Amino acid sequence: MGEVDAGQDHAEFRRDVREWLEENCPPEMRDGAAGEDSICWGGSSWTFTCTAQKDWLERCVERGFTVPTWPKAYGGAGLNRDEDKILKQEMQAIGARSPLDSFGIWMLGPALLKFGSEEQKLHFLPPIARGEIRWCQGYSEPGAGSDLAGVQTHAADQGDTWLVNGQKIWTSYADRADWIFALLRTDREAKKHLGISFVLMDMRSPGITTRPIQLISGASPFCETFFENVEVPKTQVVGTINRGWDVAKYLLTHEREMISNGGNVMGSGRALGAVLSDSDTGQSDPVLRGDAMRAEVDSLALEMTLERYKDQAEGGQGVGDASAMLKYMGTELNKQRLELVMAADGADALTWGETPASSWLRTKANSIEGGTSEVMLSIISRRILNLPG
Amino acid sequence: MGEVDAGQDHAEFRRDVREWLEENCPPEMRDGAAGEDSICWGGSSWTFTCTAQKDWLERCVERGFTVPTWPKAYGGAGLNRDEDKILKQEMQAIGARSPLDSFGIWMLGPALLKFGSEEQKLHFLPPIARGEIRWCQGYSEPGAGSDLAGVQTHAADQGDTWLVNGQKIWTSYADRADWIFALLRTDREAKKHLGISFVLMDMRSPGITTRPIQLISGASPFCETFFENVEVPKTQVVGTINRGWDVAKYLLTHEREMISNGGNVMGSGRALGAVLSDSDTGQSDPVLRGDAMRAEVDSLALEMTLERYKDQAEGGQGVGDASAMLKYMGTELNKQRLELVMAADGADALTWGETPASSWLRTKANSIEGGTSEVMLSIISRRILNLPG
Amino acid sequence: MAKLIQTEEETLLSEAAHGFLSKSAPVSRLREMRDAGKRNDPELWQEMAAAGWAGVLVPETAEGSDMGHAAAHVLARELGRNLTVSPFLSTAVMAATLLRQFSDEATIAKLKQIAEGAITYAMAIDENAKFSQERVELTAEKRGNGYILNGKKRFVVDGCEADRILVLANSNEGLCLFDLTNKSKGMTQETLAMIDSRDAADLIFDDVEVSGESLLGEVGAGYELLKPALEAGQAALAAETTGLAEAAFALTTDYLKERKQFGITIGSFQALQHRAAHLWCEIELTHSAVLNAGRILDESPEQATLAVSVAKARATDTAQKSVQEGVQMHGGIGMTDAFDMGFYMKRARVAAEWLGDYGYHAGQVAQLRGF
Amino acid sequence: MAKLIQTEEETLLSEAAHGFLSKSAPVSRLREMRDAGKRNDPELWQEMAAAGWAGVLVPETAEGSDMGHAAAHVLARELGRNLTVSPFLSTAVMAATLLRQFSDEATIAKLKQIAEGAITYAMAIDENAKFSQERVELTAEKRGNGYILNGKKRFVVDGCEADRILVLANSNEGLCLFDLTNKSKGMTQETLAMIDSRDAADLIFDDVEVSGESLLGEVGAGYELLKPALEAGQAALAAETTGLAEAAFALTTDYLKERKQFGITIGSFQALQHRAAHLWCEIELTHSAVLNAGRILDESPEQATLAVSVAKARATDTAQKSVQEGVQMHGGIGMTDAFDMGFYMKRARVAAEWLGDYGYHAGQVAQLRGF
Repeated sequence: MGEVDAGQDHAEFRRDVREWLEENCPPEMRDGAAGEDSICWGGSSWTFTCTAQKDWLERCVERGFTVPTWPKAYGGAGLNRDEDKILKQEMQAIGARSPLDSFGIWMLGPALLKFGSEEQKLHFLPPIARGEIRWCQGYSEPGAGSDLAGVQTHAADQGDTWLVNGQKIWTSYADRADWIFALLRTDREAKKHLGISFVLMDMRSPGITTRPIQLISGASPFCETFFENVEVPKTQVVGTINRGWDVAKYLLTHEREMISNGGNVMGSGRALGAVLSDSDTGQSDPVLRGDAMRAEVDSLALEMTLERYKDQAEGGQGVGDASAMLKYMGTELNKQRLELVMAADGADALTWGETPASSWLRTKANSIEGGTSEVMLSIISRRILNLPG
Repeated sequence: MGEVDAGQDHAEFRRDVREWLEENCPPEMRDGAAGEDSICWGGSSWTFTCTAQKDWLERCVERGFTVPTWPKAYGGAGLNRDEDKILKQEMQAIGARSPLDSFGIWMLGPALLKFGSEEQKLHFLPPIARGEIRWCQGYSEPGAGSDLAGVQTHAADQGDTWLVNGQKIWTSYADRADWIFALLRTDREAKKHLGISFVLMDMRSPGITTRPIQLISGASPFCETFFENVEVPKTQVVGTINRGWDVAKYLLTHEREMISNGGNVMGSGRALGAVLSDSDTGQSDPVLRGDAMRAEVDSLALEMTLERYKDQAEGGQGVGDASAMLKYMGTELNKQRLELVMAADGADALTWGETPASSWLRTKANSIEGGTSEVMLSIISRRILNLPG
Repeated sequence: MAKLIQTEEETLLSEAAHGFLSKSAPVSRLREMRDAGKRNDPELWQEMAAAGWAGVLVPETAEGSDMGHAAAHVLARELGRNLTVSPFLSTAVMAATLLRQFSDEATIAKLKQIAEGAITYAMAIDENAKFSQERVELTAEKRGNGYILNGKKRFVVDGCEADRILVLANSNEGLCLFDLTNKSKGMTQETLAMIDSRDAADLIFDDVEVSGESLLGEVGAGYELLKPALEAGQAALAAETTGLAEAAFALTTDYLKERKQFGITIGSFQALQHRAAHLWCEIELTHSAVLNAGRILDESPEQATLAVSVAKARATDTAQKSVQEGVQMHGGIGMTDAFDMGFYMKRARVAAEWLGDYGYHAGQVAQLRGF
Repeated sequence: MAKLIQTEEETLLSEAAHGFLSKSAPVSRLREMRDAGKRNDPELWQEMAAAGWAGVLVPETAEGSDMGHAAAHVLARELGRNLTVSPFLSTAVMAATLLRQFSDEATIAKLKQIAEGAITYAMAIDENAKFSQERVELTAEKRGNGYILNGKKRFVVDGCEADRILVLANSNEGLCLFDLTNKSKGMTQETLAMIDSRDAADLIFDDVEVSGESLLGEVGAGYELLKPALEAGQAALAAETTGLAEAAFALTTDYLKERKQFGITIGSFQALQHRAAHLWCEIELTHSAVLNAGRILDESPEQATLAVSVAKARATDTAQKSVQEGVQMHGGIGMTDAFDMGFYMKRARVAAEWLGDYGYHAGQVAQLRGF
């Protein structure tokens, strides 16, 4: 689906991009790899896996291609959506890896672009675009689960600074991040959703420590992060003090779309069709085959829906609460797909190593992180269907 | 499953039964028919479809074989469960039809045996066993749905009699029944579950009228039944006045088991395997075939569960709330099976007449009548799993 | 590709269709027709033709409105919502798509008649209980300038009332398509008592003599000619079925908001909420698949097979889920003939089978996706 | 048939096993073993042997407790609940069922050793990624009085630690079963890093010379000999998997009762209640299927195929549903290695594949039911 014909107007742009990629994308970066191991996360402690990875990042930074749709002033290339699509198509055509992935690009960037002050944008966005500062996200707290508004980590008012105490959980890559964006309780008297602020903190600040969490799928990017009397300047609040919930809500919607997208990317790492064709019984077992046919139909319909929502967004119609649907359907479907891959691979899939086992287990978290499937369904029920209660 | 070996002790009984059946079951009644059309419902307005049906009923009545496990004093044969099984096996072996089916046998009989006075038993049970009096059930009321305890049909105390006013819905075969057993509100002050009585009424009583309900599956056995100033003697209350809920609860459990059983009987009228083998694409379409395999596995497991529960019941361990499971799984599974039959038969199934279409639509009511699937799940959640709320 | 959102024209068309159908041909009209034993509504079809619907896929050279497949889907969706009885799919979508592959005068004249609402068509393809355009045993034997047809066609939608029939037949030299009057000598229509109360028939061909002119295109080209028409029909049926799913779902959510049980609005029960929310997600995905099929049929119809099969498979499944949840959540009332849900359920069942069921289309998808 | 309820002996056995395992070999023991890189626990097996478990299917003539299949299932279920690591299925169920078909002195001696816990066995059957006892390419070539084995066996559970291996091989004259020491010259064990942290290996046979005595029964009788052992193993694995499903479900319902979210006990959310209730129903059906398989294996083992396949299919499916709902309902904590649910999920996956997955057994059922 979705071969986009961006029309004659963009023919020149496409030619330029193609030429630039031909000249600048190193052969090693054209292997189409998309797994955890091949990602360039950037940040001050980043070690490039090879010179080509470093070259590729630097050349993209120069053109603004790490964040193609961001304004040039903040390190982007200022592309519109059609141009962005063309760039992605051309990269895909030669199997080019993404030059840089980060929570800064996915999450904080959009939040700063929408809620940050001009000063904050100029200060924080370019280092993200250049892959110099790696960010992690501090939302969840132990025992709070989906109830993000129940934030307990406290920021006490000290005049120009906050004094932060508490604990976050599920902070991805906190042990390798330079900075963290977090939700902190800045007013204990206010009602639940009020009294929360969206705060940026340097992970080297005295009083911040991290501890990795091991998952059922093995080592994980997740950590627990502890704050003990951490001093934070008030200039590092994004948006209005005590209105951090607005920023968080915006980012949640954004995250849901990302996860549902990511879900697909993961699944398509090895297409269901290929898995079944290779499988011992993928052809002969009607249960497996029938389920795979269903999953394939559904995946295609989900892809079309993502495309539709993008078209809507471009037409100025926000996706809004429907992002809950993308999150829910995307992650549930991805779980199903990996179950089918495991079944198709049979005994081959039952060991650690070069097998789908880790991915399979990892998908189980997709429908929990960023808001559980149950929370998504409740959002749809109340906000879209207007059912009572 | 379930070929029962009742042991040496019963060899003689089995021989007797076999001989008796050989001599007494007319050839026309050995066609294995089990559909709506071949049932003998009995009652004062019953017209036998043929002499053989009449003969078969009369001979069974003589031996107590219309209600084999009821005591002889009430028209039964006083068989124990092993003997009853043997009788059923031997009848099945020659494809013998059931001599008599009725709500009196299935529902009122068990209630009277448990809650009725000796006088009531002697008065009401034998005519049921002989197929002379046909009963219908008056539980549901318009707009009340699953909320049986919300009974509004009122029985006003007039000393020796009640004066009944109100309306019942979903009364099966009310238009052909001689008597009705119904839940009536006998105390409007009492709390919901209290203040209800279980009352028997002659359908010829002045003030009772009925109107058939057409279902999406076509003509239906269901009626609306109206009560306008109907006088009922108080001797026709079963159990304690205002404690009719106990009787109703007992019968609900009983009904659930029956429906889950009936569900299977319906489905096995034409085995899924046979349907698929005959089907155009039953062999080649993995979706249909895979789903049918699942349904078959589940049906067998449900049959085993029915067997297990019967064994438990015989061991003195009541099925209790687990009947909600039988009702839920049996009816949901039956709906699935009929969906598969419809798909397997393709265009052949899309017309009225000798097709599975009516049965398919009729199964949709199975998971509503006698307590919806949702009510069953809530019963399991609260009473078996002890989940809060 | 054009965007997967309705254009302004499409929105206007949708609103117009909604206004017209909810007044002139809502579900209550189907009920009336069923109770009266009627299977078609020629006056209604005249009104639709006057609005340009009958000519939605007829070229302007034949005086059609030629609005395209996506527009046809907008209309089909509204027809589905209202369970409106009409020969729209057989005539305006399938026959028109098939015939517009020719530009001879005779065909142009027929297309013009289609656009005017002057003639209706039925497609005679199936011969077995399950859809398959491959197993054709109805024979076309060359005799003189013409052919003799013998055999039987099953489940011909609109087969009683249509003026003309497009018949897929097997000749010595491959599959052929014939365009016949439904009154040809030797043809018998066996009316089917359809559960959706619509027109369908088995057609029996007993030495039916047809002229050479009734053969469409070349001998042996039957399937190539049929393919675009079939895919157009499958996609439009998917659109209709999606509309049906949406309407049944709307009935259900309305009921959830108003109905009380044990003193509480049942829509506040979380188990029902989550099931309703899930169903909404299913409908949303299906709607995308239909939009996508419409765009591809309009822009690159020769590449539409995958998109069409995804749409038909999804719509079939979603509609069935919607009516099943609809009956269950309504409880007893959902089972009564007096309530509309049963009409939706029965139409969903027929629409599921017509032009290929879920398994057929999921199989197409699997094949095109390499497994 | 005996009743589908536990006898008093079975209840006592179940209670004893529960008491013993929850103390000596609960899930925390598996965690310890995994963290220490250990794959078997010989001391535990000695204790089980002393309790008569190793000899549960060894005839009394070979000093076994010979309690039968239903009793073996009682034990397997408790092993499943606790995820206890032991060679129970390979040795006490499958090898014992296979060997007890012979009454020669040498076999009796082996059975006696099994009952004593002195030797353990592994079954080397699979050669492909999916279970199939039909595709056997490992060759047994007659040489002198004995045979030469060449080929590879995959996914041999207990293949590293077992003392002896029962190998299914293909000779010129049909399938054969050999009983070998696991230290035979020419055999290599490739340890598999299993996700369930248990012992399994690929076994490579490179000109392995075996004596004529190691052949069990007649040449060509391999499959007939294997069948009862396989079915015994499949049923016992179904029992184990049912125990696993029950334990994971118990963890989940406990959590539902204690965990609060948005200030409310999550077990009071109706959507979760209904899902939990449904899962309970699934477990209940599966439990019946396992009970039924046990009774039939004890009473008429030659007719057990259908009952065994229903049990294995149901247990596979139910366990997967139980662990999937388990992780989801626990939320983040369910995903952490520090919590036990992951151990259940991984074992459920391995148990799903071992001795035939859902599709394999559902296929058996379909075949036996005539479609």
